[in-house]
Amino acid sequence: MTNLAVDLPGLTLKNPVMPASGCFGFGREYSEFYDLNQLGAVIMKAATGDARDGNQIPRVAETASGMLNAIGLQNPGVEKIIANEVPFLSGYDVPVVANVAGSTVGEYVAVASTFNKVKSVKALELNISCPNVKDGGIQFGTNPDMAAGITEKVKEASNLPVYVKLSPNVSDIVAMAKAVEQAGADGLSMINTITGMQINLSCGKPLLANQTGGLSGQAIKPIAIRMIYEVKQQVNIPIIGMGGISTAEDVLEFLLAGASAVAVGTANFQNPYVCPEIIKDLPDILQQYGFDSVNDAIGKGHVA
Amino acid sequence: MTNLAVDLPGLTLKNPVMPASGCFGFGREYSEFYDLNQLGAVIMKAATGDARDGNQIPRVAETASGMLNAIGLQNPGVEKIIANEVPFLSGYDVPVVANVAGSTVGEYVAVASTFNKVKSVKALELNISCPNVKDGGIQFGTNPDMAAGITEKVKEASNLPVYVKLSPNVSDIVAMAKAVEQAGADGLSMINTITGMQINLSCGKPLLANQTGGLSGQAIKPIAIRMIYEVKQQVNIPIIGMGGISTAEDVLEFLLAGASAVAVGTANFQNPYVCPEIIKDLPDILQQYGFDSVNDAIGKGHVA
Amino acid sequence: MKKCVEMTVHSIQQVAFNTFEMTLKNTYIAQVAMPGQFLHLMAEGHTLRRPLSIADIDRRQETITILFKQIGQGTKQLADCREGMKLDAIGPAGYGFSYDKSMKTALLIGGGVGIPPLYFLGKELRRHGVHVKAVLGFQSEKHVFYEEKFQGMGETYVMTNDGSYGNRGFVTDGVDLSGTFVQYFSCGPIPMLQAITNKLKDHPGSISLEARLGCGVGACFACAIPANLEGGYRKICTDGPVFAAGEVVL
Amino acid sequence: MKKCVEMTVHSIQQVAFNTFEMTLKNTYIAQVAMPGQFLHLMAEGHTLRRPLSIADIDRRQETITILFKQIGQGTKQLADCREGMKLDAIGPAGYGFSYDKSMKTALLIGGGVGIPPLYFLGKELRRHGVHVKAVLGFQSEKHVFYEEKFQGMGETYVMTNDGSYGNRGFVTDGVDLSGTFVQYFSCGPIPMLQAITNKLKDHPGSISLEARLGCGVGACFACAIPANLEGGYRKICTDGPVFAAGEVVL
Ligand SMILES: Cc1cc2nc3c(=O)[nH]c(=O)nc-3n(C[C@H](O)[C@H](O)[C@H](O)COP(=O)(O)OP(=O)(O)OC[C@H]3O[C@@H](n4cnc5c(N)ncnc54)[C@H](O)[C@@H]3O)c2cc1C
Ligand SMILES: Cc1cc2nc3c(=O)[nH]c(=O)nc-3n(C[C@H](O)[C@H](O)[C@H](O)COP(=O)(O)OP(=O)(O)OC[C@H]3O[C@@H](n4cnc5c(N)ncnc54)[C@H](O)[C@@H]3O)c2cc1C
Ligand SMILES: Cc1cc2nc3c(=O)[nH]c(=O)nc-3n(C[C@H](O)[C@H](O)[C@H](O)COP(=O)(O)O)c2cc1C
Ligand SMILES: Cc1cc2nc3c(=O)[nH]c(=O)nc-3n(C[C@H](O)[C@H](O)[C@H](O)COP(=O)(O)O)c2cc1C
Ligand code: FES
Ligand code: FES
Repeated sequence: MTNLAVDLPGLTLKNPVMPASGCFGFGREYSEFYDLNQLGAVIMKAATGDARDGNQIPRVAETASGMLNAIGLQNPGVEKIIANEVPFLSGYDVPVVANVAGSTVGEYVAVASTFNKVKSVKALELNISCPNVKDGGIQFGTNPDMAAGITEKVKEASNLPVYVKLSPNVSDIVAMAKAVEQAGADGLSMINTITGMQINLSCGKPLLANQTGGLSGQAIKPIAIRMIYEVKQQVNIPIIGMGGISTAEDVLEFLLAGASAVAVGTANFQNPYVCPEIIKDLPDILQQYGFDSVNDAIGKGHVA
Repeated sequence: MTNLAVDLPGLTLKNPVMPASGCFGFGREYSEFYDLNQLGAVIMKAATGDARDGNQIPRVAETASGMLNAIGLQNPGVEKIIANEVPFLSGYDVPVVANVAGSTVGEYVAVASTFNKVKSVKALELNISCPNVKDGGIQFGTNPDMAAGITEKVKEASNLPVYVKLSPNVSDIVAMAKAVEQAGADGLSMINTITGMQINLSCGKPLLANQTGGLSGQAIKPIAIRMIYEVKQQVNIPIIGMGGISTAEDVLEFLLAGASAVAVGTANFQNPYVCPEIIKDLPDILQQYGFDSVNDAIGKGHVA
Repeated sequence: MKKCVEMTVHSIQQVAFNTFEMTLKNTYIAQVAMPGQFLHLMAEGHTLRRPLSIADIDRRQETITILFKQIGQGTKQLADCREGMKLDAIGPAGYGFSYDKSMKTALLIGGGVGIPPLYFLGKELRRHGVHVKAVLGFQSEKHVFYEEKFQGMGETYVMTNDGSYGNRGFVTDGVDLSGTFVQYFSCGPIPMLQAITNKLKDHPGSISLEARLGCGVGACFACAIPANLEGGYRKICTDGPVFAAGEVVL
Repeated sequence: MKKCVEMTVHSIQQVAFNTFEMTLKNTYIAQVAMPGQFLHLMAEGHTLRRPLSIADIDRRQETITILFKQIGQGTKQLADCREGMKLDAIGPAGYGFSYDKSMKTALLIGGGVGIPPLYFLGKELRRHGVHVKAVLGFQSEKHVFYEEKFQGMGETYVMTNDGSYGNRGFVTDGVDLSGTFVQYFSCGPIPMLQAITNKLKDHPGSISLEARLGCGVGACFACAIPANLEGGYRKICTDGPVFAAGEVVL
């Protein structure tokens, strides 16, 4: 039998496939389509200290093989997430990853430490790469020193493994990865969306109310693969890979590039069953290309 | 009548549409499909000091709504280009732009100054953003000081207007644009390709012999539009826009974002007639969205 | 369990300028759909699905009717569909119209492609014995569709912006012609809904909103709009698309 | 002027495992194409065109035959085409086989989907009175196609890797069976061409290469490979796909 299990810091995964943050809410909606117990893990929508309203609509636009979003971290705030959302996910036998965001280092630290007491949350994903908010988010994600600083502070405050989610909007992704590795990150999560824009010809102005948005979907897959490949050669912490995954073949490509697990975002919108379908197809695809387990394939795409 | 003409430093264009560097050779091949006199201008394939062999094949891969290339600046060298290629293009009533590349500042300067004597070459496009060569190219394009330095030196050596071609593989595109503007650039050309990778599942290794390649085509259009929009708000030199253009509607989107003219790359491979078709469609599209001329539309997508 | 179902194109025809009527066969949706709900339809090769309101249902034939305007690539692809082709849809999606079945008279106010869900609603209201009147707004004569169908349910006032058909004017003008009613139900572009809710602020009403959707199932927050009274927000895709007039900030 | 033409699918059928034969109607290409040239075919929704060799031409019916293996998305789309559908092609592209029409005997050596261009070549050679022999290599029995057609032109030796049909072995083994000839013509994967050109280094030969193409018209340098003797390079899409054995570095 093909072994799909992977062990990562804090995360004992029965398979390497999890929905990506922000594309799966807090799990309720897709639980109406299928049994979430099939998933490797669930990454929740970003949590901030207080509730956030997010940006004005329109918040999404379609692009060639992709989409732009500018949700703006709308969420009910960390306390309400823990009170109202985590208990639902705790009902499943699936590790929960909390995506942590904020405008200041203090907010990140506060949100992160609030999850210390929550048993079913097994790891944090530190979102220093959201392109859609004015303060915080992407600044932290494009400056290695700031990224390292915030990682250190969150590590001090949290008793959970921390996966730092890297922004692709940088000149040197390896420098970012090394900086947060040295600052104590337990893992990396890459990539977040790439900043983009669409102009609506009918009104002659940017379509999104926020003007810019984050590009996701199949269009960005080659960029994600490249960044993971480069980073894998230079860091020793595991990588959760994402960016345009919609098939089991895509998952294998990410594993070969160096990801130890993967997240699926935009593809959920096309096909609500995409995660369980990928999980079902993965054993055959691994076998077809000569691998007996997920662990076998990780990083095997690297040229000696 | 809709006025398609645009005047840029060195370039008096009857329309704003030109084939992009590297996607049109030196014009001969597509001249077998249509009369090149229809074009606004032609941007030639990169020229280096000596002939270059480029990378091993495979040099291209297909991606979702895009492609990767790692040609590696193969070209016969600047002298041979001037001797054997430019005369052919000089036979047309179309301004020629020379794309200048190199591994050292010295090589850039040498190549640039060699074009001083060539009458039909009306402007230089300074390619400091090629992701597919080991030395030079992209380093110059991701460091504002190096970019400014090379721009200054080339400006000193050349009697032609210089359009600096920016790399999108940067954290801060506006900083790059400002640096080269201050260094004397006459215009900008943006964007070059985004570094990406594809892993070939059949052999389990990167498909391109060069491992990484530059992503082009419709997939990158939202990134190009965003970068041009951001740069337009901060610099005063004109922008030649490119990245995923394949229709007259796309051209209008680039004009609204702030481009004064556009280049079409990858789309030539799908449809060899794409440039003349866009030029034919452009007047109607401009009219449909309320513009009487190309000049009218430039930068009109900006929110007050 | 929510469902993503395969639907079979049963018929397609053009009913007005760039406007198409398509019937789709699917047992499940035909059995459970309510007026105001929509299908979130996949158009092959596109990243986002297209939301289209359910305009009618034939529970015996198990067919669902949608009416749509061809705007961009996705609706063009739908317009090019032929009988027998399969379409993938999430549905029935959203939360539809609620109403008091014992109400005497209902006024339906639709603009352009906001009209389809009102037809399904009108039929259901009639089934419960509610008297139905309709005001339908179109750009011009060539855009008019379904006038006879609404006439068949009750008095119908057609308005065109340019007066090329029916009465010249907006649906707000049409409301003046239509006389008394208990509750109104409206669907159309946001500016129209703003005008209607302003004009009819003393009447109970329900409005159905359009917005660009991401997931269409409530997971991505693409469609969240501020709620009016107690603060917070509503998701158009799952809390709506139908809201009580005044419930959300337009 | 080079041309990008619209071709109409005239027929399509499966001829072996995952292998399809398609005939396309187009006057221009049917009139001018030469053996070794290819069509650079657009598969809707894809960024790059697919190069497929011309396997036969019926100048009277004005049809062109191609034979292709379904590998990825593009060839799957082609395999799903039905009679009457339109395909957009650049062609005839590339530089085909050249040969001495007075030659006595030619040996055709094809592996898998390298076989199609050799059929067109063989027919032309026969038309000029050249005696033709063929060695055809396939993975296994279920991959075999066009054996009878080649038998109709001359002695044909079918090789399969696993011996499930014809002779067990590689095309190089087949060459040993085939006896004498003046010139050879070979098309197949690069390792096969390396083996053949090594084995037959004392014979004049022509080889047709495969590579991932960009433009397909000579403009993008995606397909440039080093030339052997006087240095420089050759573009597979326009200088080739056919080269003299030894002309390029394999
Ligand atoms: C709940 C709901 C019900 C609807 N019912 C109908 C109906 O019955 N008939 C009808 O003709 N139209 C209806 N619409 C509008 C319809 O969804 C859009 O016209 C359609 O999605 C446009 O797709 P396109 O491919 O033509 O446009 P494109 O411009 O190619 O679409 C690009 C993206 O923008 C979205 N988009 C573009 N315009 C709109 C819009 N006006 N509203 C929402 N999304 C948009 C598309 O869904 C897609 O994601 C409804 C919208 C919603 C939210
Ligand atoms: C001059 C020439 C003639 C050819 N003649 C034939 C023929 O007669 N019959 C036949 O079955 N095949 C032939 N091939 C190979 C054929 O082009 C590929 O099998 C086909 O392009 C694969 O497309 P896909 O969509 O199935 O694969 P995908 O993997 O989806 O293609 C992705 C990209 O890679 C390219 N690609 C993938 N494999 C190859 C390959 N082996 N060679 C070149 N490009 C490739 C595709 O064109 C496309 O750009 C020829 C190739 C060349 C260069
Ligand atoms: C609508 C939407 C909302 C998102 N929200 C978040 C978020 O709250 N936190 C976060 O770290 N990433 C967020 N992302 C980024 C995704 O988690 C993921 O990194 C990215 O979309 C690339 O994966 P994909 O191409 O599979 O979607 C969001 C993406 C989308 C499309
Ligand atoms: C095959 C290929 C070769 C290219 N060669 C060059 C080059 O020599 N010099 C250069 O400045 N840009 C080169 N480019 C980049 C294009 O000029 C253009 O900036 C980029 O492809 C984005 O435009 P597009 O999406 O329309 O292709 C090349 C692109 C491709 C696809
Ligand atoms: S569209 Fe995703 S929540 Fe409404
Ligand atoms: S494929 Fe472009 S030069 Fe050959």
